[in-house]
Amino acid sequence: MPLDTALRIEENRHLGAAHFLLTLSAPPGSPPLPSWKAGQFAMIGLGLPGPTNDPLLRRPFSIFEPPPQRQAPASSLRIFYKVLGRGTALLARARPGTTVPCLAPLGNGFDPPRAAGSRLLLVAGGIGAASLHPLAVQELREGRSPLMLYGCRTAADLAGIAPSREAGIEVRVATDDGTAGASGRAGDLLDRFLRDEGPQASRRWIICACGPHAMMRHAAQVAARHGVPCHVSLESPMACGFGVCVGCVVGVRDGAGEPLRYRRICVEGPVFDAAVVAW
Amino acid sequence: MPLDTALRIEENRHLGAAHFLLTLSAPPGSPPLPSWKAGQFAMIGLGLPGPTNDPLLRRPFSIFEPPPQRQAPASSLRIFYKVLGRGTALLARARPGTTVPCLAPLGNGFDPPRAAGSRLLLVAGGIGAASLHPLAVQELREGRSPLMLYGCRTAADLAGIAPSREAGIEVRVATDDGTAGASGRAGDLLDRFLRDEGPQASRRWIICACGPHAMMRHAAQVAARHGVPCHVSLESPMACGFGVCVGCVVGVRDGAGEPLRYRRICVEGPVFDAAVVAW
Amino acid sequence: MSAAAAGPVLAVSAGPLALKNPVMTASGTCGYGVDLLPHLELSALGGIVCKSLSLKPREGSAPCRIAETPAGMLNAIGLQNIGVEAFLRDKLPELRRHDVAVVANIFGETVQEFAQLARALDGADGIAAVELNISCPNTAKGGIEFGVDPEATARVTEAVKAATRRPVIVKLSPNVTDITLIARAAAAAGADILSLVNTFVGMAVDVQRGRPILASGAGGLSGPAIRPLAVLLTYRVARAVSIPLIGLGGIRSGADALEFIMAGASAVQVGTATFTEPGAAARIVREMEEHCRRHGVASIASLIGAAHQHGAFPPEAGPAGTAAAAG
Amino acid sequence: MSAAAAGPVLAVSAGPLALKNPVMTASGTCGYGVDLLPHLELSALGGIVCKSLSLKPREGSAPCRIAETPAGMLNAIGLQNIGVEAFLRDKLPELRRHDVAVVANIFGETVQEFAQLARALDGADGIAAVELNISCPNTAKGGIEFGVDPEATARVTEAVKAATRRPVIVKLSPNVTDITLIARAAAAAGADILSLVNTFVGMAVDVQRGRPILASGAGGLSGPAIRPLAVLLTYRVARAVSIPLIGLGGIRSGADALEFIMAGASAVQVGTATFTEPGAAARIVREMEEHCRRHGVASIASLIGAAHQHGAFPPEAGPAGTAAAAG
Ligand SMILES: Cc1cc2nc3c(=O)[nH]c(=O)nc-3n(C[C@H](O)[C@H](O)[C@H](O)COP(=O)(O)OP(=O)(O)OC[C@H]3O[C@@H](n4cnc5c(N)ncnc54)[C@H](O)[C@@H]3O)c2cc1C
Ligand SMILES: Cc1cc2nc3c(=O)[nH]c(=O)nc-3n(C[C@H](O)[C@H](O)[C@H](O)COP(=O)(O)OP(=O)(O)OC[C@H]3O[C@@H](n4cnc5c(N)ncnc54)[C@H](O)[C@@H]3O)c2cc1C
Ligand SMILES: Cc1cc2nc3c(=O)[nH]c(=O)nc-3n(C[C@H](O)[C@H](O)[C@H](O)COP(=O)(O)O)c2cc1C
Ligand SMILES: Cc1cc2nc3c(=O)[nH]c(=O)nc-3n(C[C@H](O)[C@H](O)[C@H](O)COP(=O)(O)O)c2cc1C
Ligand code: FES
Ligand code: FES
Repeated sequence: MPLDTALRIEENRHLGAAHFLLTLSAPPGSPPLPSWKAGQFAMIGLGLPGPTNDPLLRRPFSIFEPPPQRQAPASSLRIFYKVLGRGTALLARARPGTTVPCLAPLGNGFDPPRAAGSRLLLVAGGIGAASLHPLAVQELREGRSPLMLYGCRTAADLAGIAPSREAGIEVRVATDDGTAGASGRAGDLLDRFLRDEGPQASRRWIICACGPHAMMRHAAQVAARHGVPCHVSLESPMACGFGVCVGCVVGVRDGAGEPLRYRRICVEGPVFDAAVVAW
Repeated sequence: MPLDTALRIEENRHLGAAHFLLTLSAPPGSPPLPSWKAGQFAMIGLGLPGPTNDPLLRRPFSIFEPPPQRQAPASSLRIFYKVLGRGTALLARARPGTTVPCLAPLGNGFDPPRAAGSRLLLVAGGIGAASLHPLAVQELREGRSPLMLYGCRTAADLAGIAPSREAGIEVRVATDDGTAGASGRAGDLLDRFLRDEGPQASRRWIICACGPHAMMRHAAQVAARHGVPCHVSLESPMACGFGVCVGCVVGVRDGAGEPLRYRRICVEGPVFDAAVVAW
Repeated sequence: MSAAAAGPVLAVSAGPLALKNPVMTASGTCGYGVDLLPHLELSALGGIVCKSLSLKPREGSAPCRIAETPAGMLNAIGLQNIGVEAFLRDKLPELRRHDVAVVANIFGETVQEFAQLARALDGADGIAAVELNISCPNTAKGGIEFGVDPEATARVTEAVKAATRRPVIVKLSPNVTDITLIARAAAAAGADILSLVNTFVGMAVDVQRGRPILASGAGGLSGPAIRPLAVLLTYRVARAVSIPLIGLGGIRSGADALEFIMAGASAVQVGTATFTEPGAAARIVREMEEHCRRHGVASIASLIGAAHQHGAFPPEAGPAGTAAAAG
Repeated sequence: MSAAAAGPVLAVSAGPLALKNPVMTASGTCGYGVDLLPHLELSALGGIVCKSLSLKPREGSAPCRIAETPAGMLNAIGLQNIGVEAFLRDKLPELRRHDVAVVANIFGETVQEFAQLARALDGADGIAAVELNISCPNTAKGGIEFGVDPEATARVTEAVKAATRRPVIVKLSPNVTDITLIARAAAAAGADILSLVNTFVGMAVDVQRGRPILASGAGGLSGPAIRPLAVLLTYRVARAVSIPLIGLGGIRSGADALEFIMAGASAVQVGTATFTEPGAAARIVREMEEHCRRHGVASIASLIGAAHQHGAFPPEAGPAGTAAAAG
């Protein structure tokens, strides 16, 4: 059950290329944070303290912190974010010691059905790595070896993968401009990888993807072509993040010819089986 | 001519009882501030940096800093403010090193016609002292001895007069609750003072008053009764502060029976001859 | 015993609708009420108004459905809802377990659909009132909104009144030249209560892509931005009709709620504020109570219409007189 | 030579009114133009629109005249102005020294007064166009605002057209059910240009004192809060008439201005933003130029109406269709 609470900023560290790692903690005396799953997210208030109009709405951010082990009560969590517009620019100026409202955990989180021995292939576009990171750490903790394919614009954006590499996650990189790793998009990297894996790919790998919409659509197409299961964590502007505005929907179809249904990304998602999404 | 420029916060010092002394300076490389007169004011932007909606409008504050001597170019000025609502509460959180937009100097300022040998009697209600302070300092500089009568709610509000006392200005105090100085309102203090001065008061003193509207009306009535000239610095919500919205008017009458005219407090004021104000 | 010691009385009655306090959540902003359960005690509220219900489930509009604007937001949800049957079957039983007035909001494309919906709800226990969302197209009149047409407003109101024993709230659209005409038509047709306002129509353009942000092009503006508009409409309607009003539009604090109460509303609804703070409505109740305490107000009902006690402001004259004052 | 090298062309023409760039300051927010001189070069702007002028000087409404609201402000200035004679004698000569299109905004209480004002201005050099503020009471129709009545709007427009050789801009009120009816009436009566919008009527209540903040009770809402409402009205009117439009309402950045251009306006006006930043209009010109440069737009005129190129959004259907999308 999500909790709406004011969290204290412990650190708001600039990692380069507009990427920031934010550490939030429950102030002393306040209840511990409810436990969360990898892939769940938080709605965080930005800008001025107190009810503010600028911006009016909170913003959704994946919980970058891996879920607490053995359901131990957590008193802090991290958010990994990239400055995009006014809200994230304001967040980047927020100073340690101040508080931000935070409603979390929200959404379904990752829960890919696991065939015995299968490995997770995490396809990340830019800051999409933030939602895949805790999943990868969990895999490592459980003794498995996830592989992350990371696509971004240019070498400077490798800031977006630094914390994951530090955590021991294997990452292969593609950049649009070829300044680091392979040249091309994350979806191309995925395609080449699955081709190299050959026909057994569909039993060996489960794909979880998060990034810009076009990247996820591309990844979903590639995965379908190779017959590999694929789960995507979708994004949408969100007004509430907890299901009451019905503003964040995505069209899904339970099968070819089935009627289009709109599902809330904040409740029924953000993680969907790529096969049901009406791209 | 007023200049609209971003000034750097050098210090934002809490003096107690919601009073703050703010020091602003022109960042290195920017043009010096235009010179100002005692009683002129500044429109200062609060809240978030950049165009913000919360609050939308700038707020007017008297320039607390006495005018630079011999028209020397000034590169810094002080504002003395009291936290009243959301805007001033935000200003109180602003940190040194950040900048605020500042349009100044604005308004007419004090320019009381001086009979030879006359002294200034400054009647201040609460934070109204902020606009009278530079006038008093100027008098001291010119070798005269102004007297300030300061009315406030309670002893803690003496924070509002501390900088003026430090500057060597003689201040007599009245508090509503009698916890410091005389018991009663600033207007009562003025009345007693002028009574004690007797019939020669009208040649010896010129009153300049600033404070809540009711206090200034009271001071104006008392002054009129004693035949002492009185100038008041009026307040009003202001949208622009430089004359274009016509939102800040006060009714004036050039004499009994003359038609009511609306004058902009930000341009034709904030200082008016109390005798023309349609209280 | 002094008012301060006993605590101010927050209970109000809006005609036949008795509320333990004046704060309800607005339609379309609290799901079916149960969606708020993780975030607040429903019993802390005067009432909740469920998402607009249609006879059949509706999938609503294509995304993008929302856009943030200065101190507000646009929405084009397209009235996605589970339909009246699923509401009665899956949501109402849970709602009945909470001590809160449940208002069912309904909309149809014809007068008959409105009446059918009212009848479908009439059999069920635990519904305190029915609210009519008349900001929807009337197919019989070429798609013109019911809510901009006094005649259509009256027909819908009458038909629903005849179909239900519950108090009927007619929710007014603000997108009209003279809202008092619609208000009077609804009152004359038997409405027990008027709620106002629904959203103002607006648009935001994505200038990078050169097209409207919302897939539907236009949407409804809500949030603090519209509050001054909604307060004036409440003030005007309060002078035009004698039935009770429920005010809404941009309320996010106790003080905001009191603006509507003083303008003449007997109760308020909280919409967009719940998005930015799930417990907003409960906080607003506490802030209103605190205001009464601080000002020695024994009963909040004594503040209803307080802003009218200061003589006739130009708003009396309707749009003409007031606009003359601006500029 | 590429567009980027030459710099984007900012000049636009709104029918007979040629502007060196699309940005003007709005009536009532820049005094008589000369009041801006300490703050910006008038020649940096496309045009300025002076405070509404009446035949005789007017003192306006009692204070309090303004109130801040979320992302907006209410005003009830009551059209205080120096009168047309003083304008011609004391202000226009100075304005003529600047390379900027000067638009005189006028209002009267009768059709005749509007015509007299237009004639008084017609003799003077240096006036690029006349803008009619029709958000004011028509004494011949019991004080109903001209701007909510298509018939009265047409009469005023015709009368002014007959009285002046200057281009005539009719400034529309947004406080109507269907603004396209008024827009069509003005266009049919000979308006050269429409500007939209004037302020929305609203009210703020001082809950400490239990009365409206403004002495007049109600006032006009302006500022960023109203932008989405004004953009949609511009979008709709652009589909309803073929004469050029000037869009305004809450513009405070180049991107905001482009929303109106893309919704179908040929030029824009900047109002409340000047209060919060005296040089706002000049900054907005620079930001629009920068947008064009970054997006390789050779001429800003090519962006006019761009948001209409994406098929028929529900707004086509008028208030009915759009409101249906909300909620
Ligand atoms: C479930 C979920 C999890 C997320 N997790 C993270 C995270 O861990 N780290 C992180 O940095 N970001 C994350 N995001 C994205 C983040 O919410 C947006 O970057 C943020 O809302 C932008 O706010 P802003 O005010 O800075 O930008 P705005 O001013 O709101 O927008 C700036 C520009 O970006 C566009 N935009 C806004 N939101 C999005 C979006 N979601 N996708 C693409 N374009 C958008 C706008 O249309 C606009 O053009 C997540 C989003 C969702 C839905
Ligand atoms: C020419 C001039 C000079 C001023 N100089 C100073 C100064 O040197 N130091 C200083 O602290 N203040 C000064 N003020 C007052 C200052 O502008 C207000 O205190 C400030 O605008 C309050 O802003 P806020 O956002 O904190 O309060 P708001 O939220 O705007 O208002 C809070 C409450 O105070 C009321 N209020 C707002 N403005 C005023 C006002 N001017 N008078 C009385 N009540 C008001 C509001 O109605 C509201 O109830 C001056 C005002 C003027 C016009
Ligand atoms: C204080 C004030 C005074 C105004 N006076 C006039 C006026 O005299 N004539 C007029 O046509 N419009 C007047 N307006 C309306 C503006 O010109 C403009 O239409 C409106 O404010 C919306 O634009 P904005 O949001 O950019 O301010 C006034 C607006 C304000 C805020
Ligand atoms: C996302 C959203 C969905 C809405 N859905 C409905 C609805 O289904 N039926 C209805 O009558 N009003 C609906 N409304 C309007 C609200 O009930 C309310 O009238 C409006 O938002 C103004 O109040 P607010 O500013 O407090 O949000 C909706 C509003 C929003 C923001
Ligand atoms: S963001 Fe409100 S329902 Fe998903
Ligand atoms: S504040 Fe705008 S004219 Fe004085």
